[in-house]
Amino acid sequence: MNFAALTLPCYITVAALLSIGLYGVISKSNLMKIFISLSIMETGVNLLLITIGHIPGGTAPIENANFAKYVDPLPQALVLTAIVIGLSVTALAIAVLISYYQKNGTLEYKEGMKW
Amino acid sequence: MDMIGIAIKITILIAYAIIGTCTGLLFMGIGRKIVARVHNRVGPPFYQNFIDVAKLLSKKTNISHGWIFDLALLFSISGILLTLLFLPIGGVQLLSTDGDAFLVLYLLAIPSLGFALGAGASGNPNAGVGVMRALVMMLSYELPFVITLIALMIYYDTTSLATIVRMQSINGIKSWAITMPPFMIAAFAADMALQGMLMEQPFDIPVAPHEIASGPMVEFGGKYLGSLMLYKAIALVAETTLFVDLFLGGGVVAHGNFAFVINFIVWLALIFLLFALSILIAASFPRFRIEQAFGFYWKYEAIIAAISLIWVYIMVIK
Amino acid sequence: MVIHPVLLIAIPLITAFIIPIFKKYGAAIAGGAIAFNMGYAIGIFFHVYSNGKIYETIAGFNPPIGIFLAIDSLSALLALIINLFAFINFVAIGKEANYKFSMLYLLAIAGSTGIVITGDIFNMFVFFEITAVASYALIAGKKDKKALEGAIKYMVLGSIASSFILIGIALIYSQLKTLNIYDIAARIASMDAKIKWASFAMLLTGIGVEAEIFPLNGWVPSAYQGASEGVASLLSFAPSKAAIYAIARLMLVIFPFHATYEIALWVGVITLLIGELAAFMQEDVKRMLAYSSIGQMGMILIAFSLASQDLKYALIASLFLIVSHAASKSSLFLLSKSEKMHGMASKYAGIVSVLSLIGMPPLAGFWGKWYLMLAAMDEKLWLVIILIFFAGIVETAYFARYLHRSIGNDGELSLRYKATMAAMASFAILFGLLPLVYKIASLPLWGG
Amino acid sequence: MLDIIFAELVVAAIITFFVREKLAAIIAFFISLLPLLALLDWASNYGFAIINLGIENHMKIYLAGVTLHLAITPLSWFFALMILPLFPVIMLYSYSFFKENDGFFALMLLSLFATFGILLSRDMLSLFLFWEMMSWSSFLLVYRSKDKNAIMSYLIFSVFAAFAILFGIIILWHENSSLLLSDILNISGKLGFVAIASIITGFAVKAVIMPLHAWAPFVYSKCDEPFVAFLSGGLSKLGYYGIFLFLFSLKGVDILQNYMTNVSWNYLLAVFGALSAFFATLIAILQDDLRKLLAYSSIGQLGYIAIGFGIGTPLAITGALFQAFNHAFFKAILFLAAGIVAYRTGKWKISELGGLAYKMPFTFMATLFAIFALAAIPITSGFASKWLLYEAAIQQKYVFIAPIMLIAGVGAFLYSFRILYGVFLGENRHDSVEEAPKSMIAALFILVLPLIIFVVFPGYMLDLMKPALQAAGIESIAHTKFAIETSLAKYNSIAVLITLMVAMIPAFVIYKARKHRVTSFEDNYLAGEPYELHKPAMHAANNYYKPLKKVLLPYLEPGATYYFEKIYNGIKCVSNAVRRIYTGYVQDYAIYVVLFLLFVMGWLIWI
Repeated sequence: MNFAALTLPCYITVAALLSIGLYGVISKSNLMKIFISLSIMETGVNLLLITIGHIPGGTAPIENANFAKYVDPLPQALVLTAIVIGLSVTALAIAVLISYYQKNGTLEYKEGMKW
Repeated sequence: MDMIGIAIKITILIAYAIIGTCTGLLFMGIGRKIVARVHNRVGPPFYQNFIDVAKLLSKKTNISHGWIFDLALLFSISGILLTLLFLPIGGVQLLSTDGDAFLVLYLLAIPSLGFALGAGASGNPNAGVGVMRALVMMLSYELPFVITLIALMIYYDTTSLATIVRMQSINGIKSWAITMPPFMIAAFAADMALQGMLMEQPFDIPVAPHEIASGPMVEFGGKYLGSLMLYKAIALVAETTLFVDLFLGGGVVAHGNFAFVINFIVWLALIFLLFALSILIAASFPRFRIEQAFGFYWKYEAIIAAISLIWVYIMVIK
Repeated sequence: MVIHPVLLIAIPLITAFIIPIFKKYGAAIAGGAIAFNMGYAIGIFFHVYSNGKIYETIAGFNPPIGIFLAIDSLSALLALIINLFAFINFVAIGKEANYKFSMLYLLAIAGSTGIVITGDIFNMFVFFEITAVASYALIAGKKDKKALEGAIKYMVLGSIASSFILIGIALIYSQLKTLNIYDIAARIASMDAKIKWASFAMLLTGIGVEAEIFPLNGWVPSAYQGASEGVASLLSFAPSKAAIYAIARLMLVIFPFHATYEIALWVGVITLLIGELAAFMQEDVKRMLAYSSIGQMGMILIAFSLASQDLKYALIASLFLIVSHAASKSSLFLLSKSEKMHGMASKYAGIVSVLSLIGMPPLAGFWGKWYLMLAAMDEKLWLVIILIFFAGIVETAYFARYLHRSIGNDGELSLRYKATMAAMASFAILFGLLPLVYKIASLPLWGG
Repeated sequence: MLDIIFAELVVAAIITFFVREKLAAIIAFFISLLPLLALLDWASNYGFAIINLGIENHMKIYLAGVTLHLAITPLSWFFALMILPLFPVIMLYSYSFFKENDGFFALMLLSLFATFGILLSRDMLSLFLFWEMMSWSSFLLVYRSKDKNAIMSYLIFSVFAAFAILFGIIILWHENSSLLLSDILNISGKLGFVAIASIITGFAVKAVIMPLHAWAPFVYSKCDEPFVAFLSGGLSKLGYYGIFLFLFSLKGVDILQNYMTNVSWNYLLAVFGALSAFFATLIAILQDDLRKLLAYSSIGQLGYIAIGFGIGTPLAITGALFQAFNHAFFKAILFLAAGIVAYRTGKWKISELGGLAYKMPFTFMATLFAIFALAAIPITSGFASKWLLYEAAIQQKYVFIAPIMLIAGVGAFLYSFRILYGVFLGENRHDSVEEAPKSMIAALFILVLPLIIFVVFPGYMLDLMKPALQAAGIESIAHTKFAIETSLAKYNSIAVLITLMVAMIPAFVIYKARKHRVTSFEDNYLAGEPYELHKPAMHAANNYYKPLKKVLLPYLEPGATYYFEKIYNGIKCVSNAVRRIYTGYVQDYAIYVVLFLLFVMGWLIWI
């Protein structure tokens, strides 16, 4: 792999975001915090995609005669899709959480259906 | 076999049926006398049972409980005669070549089953209890008995009583099964089983006159009771003969033209001895309870019989 | 007949977005769309059955750059099952389906069908997300505590899963610069080993959450228990089947290695055992069926993993198992609406479904087990065979208990509901008797 | 012809589902005669010749990608002869037994279909397929009972059996690369042993050999009697058909013997058979529920067949097949008669019944005859079969099995009399009970016929099974029309019967010589006390074998059911432990996901 100057900090950030997200999901009992953690994870994944598509010195993939070298456009398209999906999931999650709050009076996740 | 042969055979069979009946009744009378002497009484004359049977059969019967009740009479006499004729008696084979010891064991069940049906049909609870006891007794004494039977069968490698008798009579008394140590043990177990078969004390639990008013026969009177007595007489002969055939060479000591007379007498003597032995035991022991009898047969007797069986098995395998 | 597989996805998607406009007639429109889709899926199925594979590129770009759909016999069958049961299930749901529900339902169907017929790994992800979002909403749609809890569990795990799938895709893309499954498969050997395995692990974990593999299936019991009957039934035949099919593609096409086969095999065995054992003591019917589903998915996974070694029998086994499970489990979930088996039709549905699941001939489930055994025997996997038998007996035990418990005639199910249930169960008989599935499996596979 | 019969069975099954009960019974009756026509057709074409149709003459069914081969063989012909006649009889009986048509006839026809299929199968897959069809069609009949124990135990044991058979079959398939039953098994060593042992175990479940019998008492005692008659009379024979097929027709015996030459594995089957004969008999004696009693008696009697197959000599196998034939008929009579008793009185407990013999004389007579056969009284064919088995045991010097068989035979008298006395004799407790409907009586007496025919001509039975035995390479034993001869002894049935009849003459003379007066049963001797005082105690059938119970019960108490329950509870514990994995906390599930990811990665990258 071609580790350029910019990509390494990006990868580190990706790892950090993912870890923070996972840690949040695992350790928090407040559902809102869990979903925030999930959003953080998604951000990390999106960053990963962009980093993969990055070519050192490349510009945005917009047709421009001045620049011959531009980054891989596909990951960026993917990221756009992923962001939309992430957004819809978050929106739905919040809607469900509102319902949950109305039924349970709290967002703390208590012992539920098990076994 | 030509017609004359069949006719002769039928005659012989009828003769032995009559002889068996008379012998049985006679023995029963003698038995009553012996018991009386043991008890220090005078007792009835030895022909008393002939009189009893004749009286019972010749009188009008007041109680019957329908056609199932009648089966008792029909099955008991015919069944026990059938059994008797499938045994070799004093070296005379009769029908014993057409069947074997297993057949005899099951034929013995026909009259018992007939009686049990009649007793059940009477609706008398005592009869029901009596039959139950009889059946449990049967289950008890059959175990040691069949074990000894199997010991004999695998030793002689046959199940036919005729063959067993023939093989025991090759050298006269010396070749009787009882002369061999394992079969001495077996004979002891079988004799105990015989005691149960004859329903003599200490195994007269099924009839137990003082407890359940003679058990199965409580409702029988007149010709029914008469047939019961006849059955008992013939059964006595049949069962002792079975023992003699198995262990005592069928009473065969002589071979030759008129040997059957000697053999007949020896057979008669042997079954009388067996009967007398059982009567003496009966006269001197009190009655077991049913559980005790069951335990006696299935524990001690069965172990004794099993020892003989294992012994024989080892002998045969070698 | 003009064959455009894209219509299978496009029609429900477009209809789903049209429906909110015609609120009142939303359900009817949705019903029409699903019916059309079913008909179209049947058409495509028989087309593939007689003419072989179909490839369709979208918007004129050719692979590897363009997005394309690839339908082989397997995907045709899966698409058929999903759309067929979706229609029957929709008829069963009937008046309970308002326009919102219909919309979500259509999205779930479109997503599941998309997963099955797409030839592009990122598209697969997108369809996964469409299915998942629709499913979350459908589960939560019942709006009681249990439903919300189930939806939340599914959502949390589903979101993690989607992240993992995306990471897996990113890893593959970073190496091969392509998203086309064909292309990836052709050049998989040139990948860096560690990245290859990492991406496989990510994809397996991600898709495994949807495919109800142990231990990724924490959401399954709660979601099934919380969801309404129609939704539980939908979950049992659409997203889970599509997901297990995606795993099959992953193993059969992209990563056909011994290591992946082994890991999938043992994960399948453990899933089977855990699912069946957990169902054994379960008192709640839906939860029991959910655990049982887990077990069945484990068995299907075993079949698919064996298929990577031995196409001859294992593939047939997996198809039969999928058909049997889809037909039986969905009709049992529908049946769970009433506590007792009310009426002749529900008795028929319940009994046939149970018999098919425990593997009684000539129902589809039997052929699944039979061919699975043959395949396992070919590989001499004694332990697997015995464990499958053990799991089968455990399964029988709780289903026998279930059958006994649901004896009775009380309950009120509408005639239409019962008829649809019976129709669903009948497919277990139909597919068991017809040589269709067997012949399908012997057609040349996609990429093979 | 076969395909027409198969099709008609299925169609009739569907039709009978929807028509009224009487019409359904009539249709079912006539349709169930059809398979018998196939047998007749075969007999008229081939007589008793040993014909094994080649593969080209098989009837073939194409199903889900496989081909099923079906054809009649001498073996299946013989087994069909004992099982298939039960069906029309049961239909006839059920004509009046059922108040409403709730699927009984349809399911019975399906069972017939499956039975016919099992018997005709010429490859292992179709054997297994029809076997399983039989399992579920009979399960649905069990399901009608709505009894938890019956439903669960039957289904679980059926599936266990199915898996055991399947396991064996796939091993044979893999090693032999053929499923055809006409091929000789080309397998040996450990694998062959496992395969054959597994298949035998599977069939032993339906053949009700202890300790795999645990389902039988529940099922036999809770289901409809006509069905139970088939279950005990017919279905159990199919288990033995399977055992015979794999053990003798396919020479599984040799495979077992070749595995460890110094151990007689066959003997093990005989021992299990003997144990089931012995213990089931003892347990049957102590039962109070009529159906449970018959269930255990069935297990005991079937044990004899296992003994015969276990001993494995021509003599023993002949005896076992004969016993199977007899058992099919007499046990069907007993269950059907029990059904009549319940149909008329609604009671099952023997201690609550009594005195029915005079109310239902024909039922009683049929029962009596069946009991004679069961107890092997030499006036029915029941004796010949047991006699052959005893002879076989003695011939082989099986000193452990022989006494057990014999004592179990004696035990049979005890429970037989319990039925006779408790149900039909003793105190009359049912004043308003009538004789059973004519169709039921007719059914019973049709079943009595073979028991009579084959006591007069035991040789005919041996002739009938001769092709089946010779096809499996077993020589048939010496016999004439009336007599069977072995190396140990001879049994001449006609001598017994004629002598019995002749001996009846003096008995009859004594009986007819003097008149008797028939009195009511109440008019009897009760140690001088009036009947009223004793009324509650009149019936002694309550807790009949009390002394025996006291002695035996401690030894019989744990039982196989106890151990199966232990296993069941063990799985319950495991299940409870496994369920704890699903803690209900989504955070835990997230941890599982991460752990799984790490596990897979670790596995793939480092291993």
